[in-house]
Amino acid sequence: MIDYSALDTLWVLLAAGLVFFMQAGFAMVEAGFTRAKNAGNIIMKNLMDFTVGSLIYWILGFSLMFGVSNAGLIGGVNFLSTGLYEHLGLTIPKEAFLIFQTVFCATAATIVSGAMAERTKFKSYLLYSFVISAVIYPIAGHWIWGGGWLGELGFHDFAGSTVVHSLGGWAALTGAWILGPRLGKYGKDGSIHPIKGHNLTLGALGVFILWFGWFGFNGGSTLEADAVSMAHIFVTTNLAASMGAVMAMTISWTRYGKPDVSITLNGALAGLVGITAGTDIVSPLGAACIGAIAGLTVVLAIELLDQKLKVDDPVGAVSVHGICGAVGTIAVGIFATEGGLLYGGGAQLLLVQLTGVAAIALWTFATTFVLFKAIDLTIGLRVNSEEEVLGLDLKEHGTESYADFEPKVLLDTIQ
Amino acid sequence: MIDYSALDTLWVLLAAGLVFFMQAGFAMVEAGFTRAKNAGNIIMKNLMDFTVGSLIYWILGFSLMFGVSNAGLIGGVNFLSTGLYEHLGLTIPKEAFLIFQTVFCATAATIVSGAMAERTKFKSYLLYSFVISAVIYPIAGHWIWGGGWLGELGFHDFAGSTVVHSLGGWAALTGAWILGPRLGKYGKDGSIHPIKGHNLTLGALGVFILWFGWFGFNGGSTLEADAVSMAHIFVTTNLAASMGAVMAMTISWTRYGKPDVSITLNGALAGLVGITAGTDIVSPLGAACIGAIAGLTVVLAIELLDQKLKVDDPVGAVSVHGICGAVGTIAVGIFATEGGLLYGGGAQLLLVQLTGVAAIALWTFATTFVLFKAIDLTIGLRVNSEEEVLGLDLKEHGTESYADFEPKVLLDTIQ
Amino acid sequence: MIDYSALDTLWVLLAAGLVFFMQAGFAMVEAGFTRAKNAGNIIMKNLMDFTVGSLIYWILGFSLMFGVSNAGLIGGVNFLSTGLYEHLGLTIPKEAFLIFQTVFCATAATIVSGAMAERTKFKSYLLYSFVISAVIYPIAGHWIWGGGWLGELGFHDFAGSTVVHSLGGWAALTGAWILGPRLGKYGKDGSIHPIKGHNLTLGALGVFILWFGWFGFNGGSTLEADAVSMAHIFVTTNLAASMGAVMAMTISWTRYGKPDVSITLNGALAGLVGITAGTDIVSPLGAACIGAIAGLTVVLAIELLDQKLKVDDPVGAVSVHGICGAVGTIAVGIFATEGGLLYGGGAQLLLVQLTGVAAIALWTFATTFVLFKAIDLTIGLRVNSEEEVLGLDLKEHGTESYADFEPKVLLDTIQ
Amino acid sequence: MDQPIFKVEIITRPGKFEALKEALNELGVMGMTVTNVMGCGVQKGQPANYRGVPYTPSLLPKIKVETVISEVPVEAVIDVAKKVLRTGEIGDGKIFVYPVSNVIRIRNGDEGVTALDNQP
Amino acid sequence: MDQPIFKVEIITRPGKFEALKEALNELGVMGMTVTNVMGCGVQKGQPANYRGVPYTPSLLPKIKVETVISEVPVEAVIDVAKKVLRTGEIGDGKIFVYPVSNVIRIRNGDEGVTALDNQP
Amino acid sequence: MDQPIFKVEIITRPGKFEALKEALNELGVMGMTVTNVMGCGVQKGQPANYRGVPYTPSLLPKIKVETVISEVPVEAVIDVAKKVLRTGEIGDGKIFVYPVSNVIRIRNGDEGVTALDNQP
Ligand SMILES: Nc1ncnc2c1ncn2[C@@H]1O[C@H](COP(=O)(O)OP(=O)(O)O)[C@@H](O)[C@H]1O
Ligand SMILES: Nc1ncnc2c1ncn2[C@@H]1O[C@H](COP(=O)(O)OP(=O)(O)O)[C@@H](O)[C@H]1O
Ligand SMILES: Nc1ncnc2c1ncn2[C@@H]1O[C@H](COP(=O)(O)OP(=O)(O)O)[C@@H](O)[C@H]1O
Repeated sequence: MIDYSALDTLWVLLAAGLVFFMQAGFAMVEAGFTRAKNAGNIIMKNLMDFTVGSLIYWILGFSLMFGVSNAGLIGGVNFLSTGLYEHLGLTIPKEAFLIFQTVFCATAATIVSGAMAERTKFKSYLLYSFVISAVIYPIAGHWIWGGGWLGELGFHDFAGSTVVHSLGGWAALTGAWILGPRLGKYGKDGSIHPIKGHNLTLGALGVFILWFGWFGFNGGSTLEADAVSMAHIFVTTNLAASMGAVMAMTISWTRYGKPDVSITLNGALAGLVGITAGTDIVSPLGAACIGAIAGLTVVLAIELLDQKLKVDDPVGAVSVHGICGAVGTIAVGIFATEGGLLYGGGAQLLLVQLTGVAAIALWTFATTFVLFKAIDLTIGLRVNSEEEVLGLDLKEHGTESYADFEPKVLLDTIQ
Repeated sequence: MIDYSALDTLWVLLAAGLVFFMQAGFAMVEAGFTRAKNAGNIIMKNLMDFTVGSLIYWILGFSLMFGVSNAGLIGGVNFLSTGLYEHLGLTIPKEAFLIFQTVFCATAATIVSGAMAERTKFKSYLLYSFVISAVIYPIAGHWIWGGGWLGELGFHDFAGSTVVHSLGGWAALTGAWILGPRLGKYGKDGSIHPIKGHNLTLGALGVFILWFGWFGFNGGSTLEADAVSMAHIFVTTNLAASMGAVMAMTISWTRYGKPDVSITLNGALAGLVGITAGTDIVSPLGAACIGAIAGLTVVLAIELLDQKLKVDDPVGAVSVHGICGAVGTIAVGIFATEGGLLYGGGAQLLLVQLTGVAAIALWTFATTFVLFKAIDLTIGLRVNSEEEVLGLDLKEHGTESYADFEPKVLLDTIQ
Repeated sequence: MIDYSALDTLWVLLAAGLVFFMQAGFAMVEAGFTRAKNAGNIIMKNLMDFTVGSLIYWILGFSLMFGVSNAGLIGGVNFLSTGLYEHLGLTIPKEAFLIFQTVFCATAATIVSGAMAERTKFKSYLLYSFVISAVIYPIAGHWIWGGGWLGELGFHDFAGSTVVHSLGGWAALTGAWILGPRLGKYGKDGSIHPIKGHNLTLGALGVFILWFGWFGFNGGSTLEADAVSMAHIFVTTNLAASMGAVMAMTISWTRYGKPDVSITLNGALAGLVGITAGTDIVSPLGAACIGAIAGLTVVLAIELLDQKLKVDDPVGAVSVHGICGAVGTIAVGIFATEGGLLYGGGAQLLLVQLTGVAAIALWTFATTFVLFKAIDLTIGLRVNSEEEVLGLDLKEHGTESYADFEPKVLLDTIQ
Repeated sequence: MDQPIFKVEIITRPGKFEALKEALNELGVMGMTVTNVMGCGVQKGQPANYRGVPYTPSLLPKIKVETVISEVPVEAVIDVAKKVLRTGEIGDGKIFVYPVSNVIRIRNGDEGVTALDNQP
Repeated sequence: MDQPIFKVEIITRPGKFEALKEALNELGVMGMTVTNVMGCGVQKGQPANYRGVPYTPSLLPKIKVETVISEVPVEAVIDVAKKVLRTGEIGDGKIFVYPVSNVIRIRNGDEGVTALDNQP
Repeated sequence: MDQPIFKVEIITRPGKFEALKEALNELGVMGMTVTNVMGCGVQKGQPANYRGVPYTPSLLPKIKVETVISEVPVEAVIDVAKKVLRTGEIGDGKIFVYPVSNVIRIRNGDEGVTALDNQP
């Protein structure tokens, strides 16, 4: 116990605090990009997936992820995280590692709420959230970070483009697809009716909070206060996010005639998600390239999902986290200064990266498909149409989020 | 001077920054849970109790709290905090300790504004705020943390469940009770008319900010960057808050038929307040239990106050800070792994904890009763009914907080 | 590389994170203090000046500021910040220094957006933002912090009252003056029609965020985790801000009959801007005095600009950053405990401070005048009146920020 | 449709609606529609101050309560409104009475006076 | 101005406007004005709960659609509205018909029935 | 109540109210009530774009200014409104004139034309 580095511990704990704060960012982005009549429900979902997730990850998930590996597939069960976990060889106390991993788990879980917003039963969301934090995320996490087979293969996902963001994004895709679109989103004639977010300033605040927290998300994943690598991570994280925003703005300007605010905000997040896998091993220039790719990808992905596939994802979670997480992870195989294609490393790393992305996608689609279908067939996944029209705040929670303001009733409840 | 630990200092300062940021959390929670027509006033009260408190605590309060003790009752006066304070035996510079204590003092002071919201004269609030930061809090603080009699007794209040939160909560109770309820809250026939908060998303953001800041509040109270204890505190703080939210949600769901958003948010805060006293010396499981107790307590306390005692506390400050602060402090006597009842430590610690809670409650009720009564009899504590109906923003500050939005006039001004 | 201090690096990086977060503060203050119909545009401007600035500062600006000095006037060009920069003699990695300087640059750039709010073409703002981050700020920064002539002279601007805030403020003044007032602000008969901000709670949140971030802004400028100086800076920063708010409240109360919320918020910021230059070398009492001076100055400056000079600065950026930045820098010559007039240091330092303030003012007025005029004559600086009346959100970005709320149409679009 | 139908439109201070509604309910008037409006008349806005700049708002917030009646006499409604809303101060508001040509209940197609009968 | 002009005022559930508008457009009614209102009638608010305290809202959100017509017969508009808006449940709302004395188009000064013609 | 009373209802672009009010005040019309409304008519919403999806809003924000008059002739009000509000562009709006049966001032019980006299 005497050997822990106080400095490393302090950094990991501060980073955990920053990642915790990202929950506020998610809540604000998701609330801001959806309708006022469901804002309380979004808040509640974000709050509860964090709290339920914190508890169940402590009780069970942590051990499945970091317990001694069984054949590289799953960690050994140990309730209440009471084991010693000496095999991890940490320089920080186990509890510091636990809290840091807890907030990561909660991040993966919370991504889904935005994509399934405005029509999911609260009860069912709670159940989903319990299962993903207890089992689905920890097992995938074990594969990559817990001593599992993907980590062994050399898969590089430094702070979780794949294990956190893609996993969350694919779960979001499965959920949004099984749920179906919000009432009124797609006309019978194939027309698309946009449903606007109710609070762009709040959404933007959420993006700034997420970006702020991301310095902890990426930086803390060093698990030690190493001067050079921390500094490098801050720089690459910031450049990729900046480039993501610039790119998304440019593309939206070109394609839709005006620089779109919410898409540009998505672009910054896309850059952040994209750089997360390789933030430690790509150069600043590589980071800017990855940011640009993510910023471009996110706009096209949103279009594809919303307009072609007609999967209704109100906040763009699938595109930002799922698709850009995958793209960013793959990009490591190209831009890694050691082993990357562009740096003469050949296709070896790239193939491993592709394998990891595919494996996690498969795992997530399979497990969440079963999960959501099971929920749908038992307690039901979706509220009824009266509840949806009047809003989840009123029907699911008996509240209204903005009691003193006159709503634009006309627009608010068009079916 | 050469001996200060830069690492310890950095941690305490960062923690002070986090606790400062809790002011934003309080402002958002309190503004969000009250009406739009008083939002500017709430902001102003939060801003001014921090600024006035910062100044007077520096000028006087710090010395009353940490000056050389006079019989364990009060510290020796020393203006502008210019003394050496070597008797404290700090490993960090005095100024680091001063700023950390300043933000704690401001936390105690600001709790009151929520309970007295929407009807208190601004001038009178300023006066209250001055006195609590100059005298009432520092003296109580001296008893516990400044070398006073409660500390000597072995009273354990690690980061201030009692000295900060309960004290703030009891002052809030005295204030709200002397002020009387908001116009229209209670009908002549005993009926209760709910007065809804105007901005639930902002309120939720405030809760997330508070939780984020609480890692500094509890963690920084170590006053040193000790790896093991910092990590332990992060874990227990997070588990108690999570459990508080889960419990409050469950109870509200059971009692009122739906999972209530604002009560669940209160539950998270209740868990945080509850764990503050024992965060360093209860186990993670103990923390979860304390969180659960706080989450249950807060719902019942809100009901009791609002529906039985008819004390109108718009944001639930008395229940969250006063009652859950007391409950959490007492729980230390039960759950402390050394000395707690459940760990075979007997009733000794429990009795000391009860004594401390009672002493601070008495002190606070007595002093704030005199204070608020004196204000009431001189400059008056409450605005007149026209001011209350039209809103404090308009009448006290000549402003409106949301000039571009159409208010729901009907609901806004029902008496 | 082996010699970097991990602790120093951690502190500088955390401080950079805090300063980054100030962008959220600026965005919220500026959005909150202007009209709902332009909120998305403000967000977009804040986001893009940060992202564009981050990129161009990395590509070019950093080298102009910190490259080997050419005659004390400008640093040697070096693209993509790839040089070694060993002449800086840093104890932290270059990349840590780069990210810290990047967020400072972005702060200077973003100040302008508030003053030019609600009427500037987005495209033109982007262009301005590019140039200030690429050239104007880096060169001024070189003079003071990069080994340039002002630094050599002994000019003391610890964390940038002048180089960041005044520079931003003077650019804001030039911009607001060339642009002209918002439609309807000043009647033909010389009357003044106030145009209210749309979201005071958001504005207040922004101020709290800025204050929180300022601990990093001032504290991190030590560039090392020195216990005594960090602690001292936290204390002086906090006292000046507190005093600024108290003073501005008092003055507004006296002059306008009621304690004005938005002016008091400006007062806190004025205190922060004012103390930034001397935070390390004035005593706590000196800091309180500087805060008081700034709090008084800001109210009078806002009046002067708005009512006498009729320069329309919706958020008070010129007064807060420009004027209080200058005043705070000059105050160093008076209050510095070593070299200050009041401490028997004579007028020497004071004269140097005056020189520095004047030099930066001249530089900024000259360069931004040319810049804004050039933009005006080519792509145009101001939107047309239809765009201004309907709002930049709609016309520049094709969005509305609060789609679910009924606007007060009447007030919103009065010309 | 032999009985004439009228719309009584009451423009008054916000915050008075609950009292008015109760009084009208007692009279048997159960249906009404309320709108937020801004008005100017004899009453003027009070001079105020924004960031140091004095100004006087030209419109004041009011509520407009509309009720269409037939069996209850217009005078009775007016009397009740006057009783409940009068403070004697400027700004109490005005009542306008309009002729109505017809009333239809959408739910069941009732027309005329029957459509105003509020028994479900 | 030989042809009588009427205002048809439809008070109904929010969320029904798009359907109503389309149906009226088909009938040739192109101009209409919509307002958010709060109403009470047969339909009562549903009991709810705020922080544990039960209460019943006394007003419900509704929309008011006003259309001034002359050539299109009032009955046709009423029939269409009944068809589109009727659910048979309490709260479907009411239609009020008022006489109109005159109509003017500001843009070109057209008066009376011509002013209602919506060809630009 | 020998003199007929009319309500003139002006639906026009937001942002025009101040000018209209001043012009009406000059004419001696002091009382008016303003409401936010959404309207459709000849003018259509402009095609826009939300997150890449094109759409056209079907309603446009307008203001409704109502003034009840008697001594001031309806024509004078109409003329003033036309003068102040006409841009010649589609969307200038419409004026509707309605008969009013009675007016009551709540403050003192004045009825009919006297109730419209805005001397306190
Ligand atoms: N001639 C009018 N036409 C339309 N609305 C009016 C008229 N006169 C008054 N009002 C409305 O009635 C409200 C109250 O009228 P006001 O004259 O101020 O009060 P009082 O009648 O009590 O003196 C006004 O704010 C306005 O909304
Ligand atoms: N007499 C009336 N005068 C004015 N508005 C009325 C009247 N009766 C009903 N309304 C309006 O019509 C709405 C629907 O009426 P309601 O009686 O609840 O439904 P229904 O007619 O379908 O039973 C009410 O909320 C109210 O706004
Ligand atoms: N027949 C009508 N009934 C009710 N309101 C109408 C009618 N025609 C127009 N309006 C209102 O007047 C507004 C302006 O009318 P519009 O026809 O667009 O302009 P213009 O008359 O200048 O061509 C519409 O948005 C609508 O609110």
